[in-house]
Amino acid sequence: MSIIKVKFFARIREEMGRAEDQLDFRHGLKVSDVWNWASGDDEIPEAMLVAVNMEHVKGDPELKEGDEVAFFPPVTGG
Amino acid sequence: MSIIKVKFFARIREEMGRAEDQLDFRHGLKVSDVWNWASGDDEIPEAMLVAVNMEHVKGDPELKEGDEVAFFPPVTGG
Amino acid sequence: MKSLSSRPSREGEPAVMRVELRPAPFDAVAEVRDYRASGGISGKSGATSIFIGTMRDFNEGEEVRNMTLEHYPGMTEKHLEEICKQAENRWAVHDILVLHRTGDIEVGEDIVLVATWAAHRGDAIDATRFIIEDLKHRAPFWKKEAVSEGERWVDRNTSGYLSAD
Amino acid sequence: MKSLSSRPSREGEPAVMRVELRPAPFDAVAEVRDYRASGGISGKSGATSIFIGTMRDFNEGEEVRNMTLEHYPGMTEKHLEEICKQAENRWAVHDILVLHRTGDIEVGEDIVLVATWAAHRGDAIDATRFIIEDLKHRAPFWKKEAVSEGERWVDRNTSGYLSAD
Repeated sequence: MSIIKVKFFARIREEMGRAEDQLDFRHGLKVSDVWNWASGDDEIPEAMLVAVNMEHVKGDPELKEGDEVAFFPPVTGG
Repeated sequence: MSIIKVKFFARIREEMGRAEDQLDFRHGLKVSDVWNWASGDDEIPEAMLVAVNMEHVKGDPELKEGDEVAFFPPVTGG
Repeated sequence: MKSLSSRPSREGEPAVMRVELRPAPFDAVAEVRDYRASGGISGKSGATSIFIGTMRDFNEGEEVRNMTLEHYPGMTEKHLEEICKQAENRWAVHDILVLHRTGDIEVGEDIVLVATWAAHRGDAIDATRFIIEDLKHRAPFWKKEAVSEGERWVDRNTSGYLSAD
Repeated sequence: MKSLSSRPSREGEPAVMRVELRPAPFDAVAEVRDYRASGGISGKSGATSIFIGTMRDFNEGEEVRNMTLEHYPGMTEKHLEEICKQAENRWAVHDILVLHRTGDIEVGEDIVLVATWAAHRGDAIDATRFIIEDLKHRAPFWKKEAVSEGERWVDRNTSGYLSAD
């Protein structure tokens, strides 16, 4: 798979106007590049939570082919 | 009522061979006097719990007519 | 054996408290279910915290067949109600239910139920923990266990908080 | 949506863990009752600690009519199972049951159930508290409430431990 699958949840999903999307993978692609592609913003907002392949990530890791990246606000379960 | 009602529970009840008893009230009667009357011992064993009128007491308080005194071992409920 | 009382809780609304001694077996979970169904619990209680103590088949390394739980009629109920009042004064709980078994108890039977309801989980969880700890260490109950070589009085409760106990 | 697994607990005996997301209403107390009745709980579990979160009719000073709970299918289950494994590694629990509602929820409906079984009360109480705290702060769920002027996302969970929250 030469794509990256992107998911949005809750308030972010509404702001993005879609629950999921995908973009072509390229070598060196980082989480912040995906966010920029989705939102037009250079920086990921501080409160945003990011998961790669359903694991929380910190910072701005590089992605690999087939990764699933999710952006969502602070959680409020339970 | 010119008596003191005395109760024993659990191991103490078994050692005393009775669940309750009573003795005549006299002015100045203390918890330790009741224990001495019941057991023949001068001192109340350290681990013993004592209640007067269903309230835990510490030390060796004086009693008044009609009081109910209970002697029992450390509690093990729940 | 039953006590129902209403008084202002820390939130200024009436709180309900039920304390019962039970000489016969009871299913603690079914009791909570019935209590909820009886309508006492309103939409303001977002948090329920429950502790259930059940008779184990082992204690202090030995197989236990059954046991007898002795209590001090009058003082035991009074003491349990006092514990609940203290909890109600310290935490904003709406409702407290405490049931405690007495008499002959078989392995697997429930011994004690403590359930509290509150708006916030911290109040419910802390109140339940406070009640069960006080009950274990101060309420007048005495356990006598039947083990292979006969009967024995349980001398002290485990702290419940050491992995070794 | 269901996960059943066995692994050695700190006591060296197999522990059971069940985690489920529920798109439809459930009665948390009835679920615990059914779980106990299904025979999973043995004579070695002297302590049961349960927390139930129920939908309140008020949040942050406003009346709430109903709400929708969004989750991240796949990651949410994974996260809940991970919490339970951590609890099992830290405390000597025999059994863990976690149910969490998803979708549209009405006032009075149960949102979350955490139940743990252990030999000693400290392990059960601490494990249940750990799981509900982690679940509240880290599990991927998002609440949207319907209030009088429309809908609003809940931005953060209360700490649950301040009387003011």
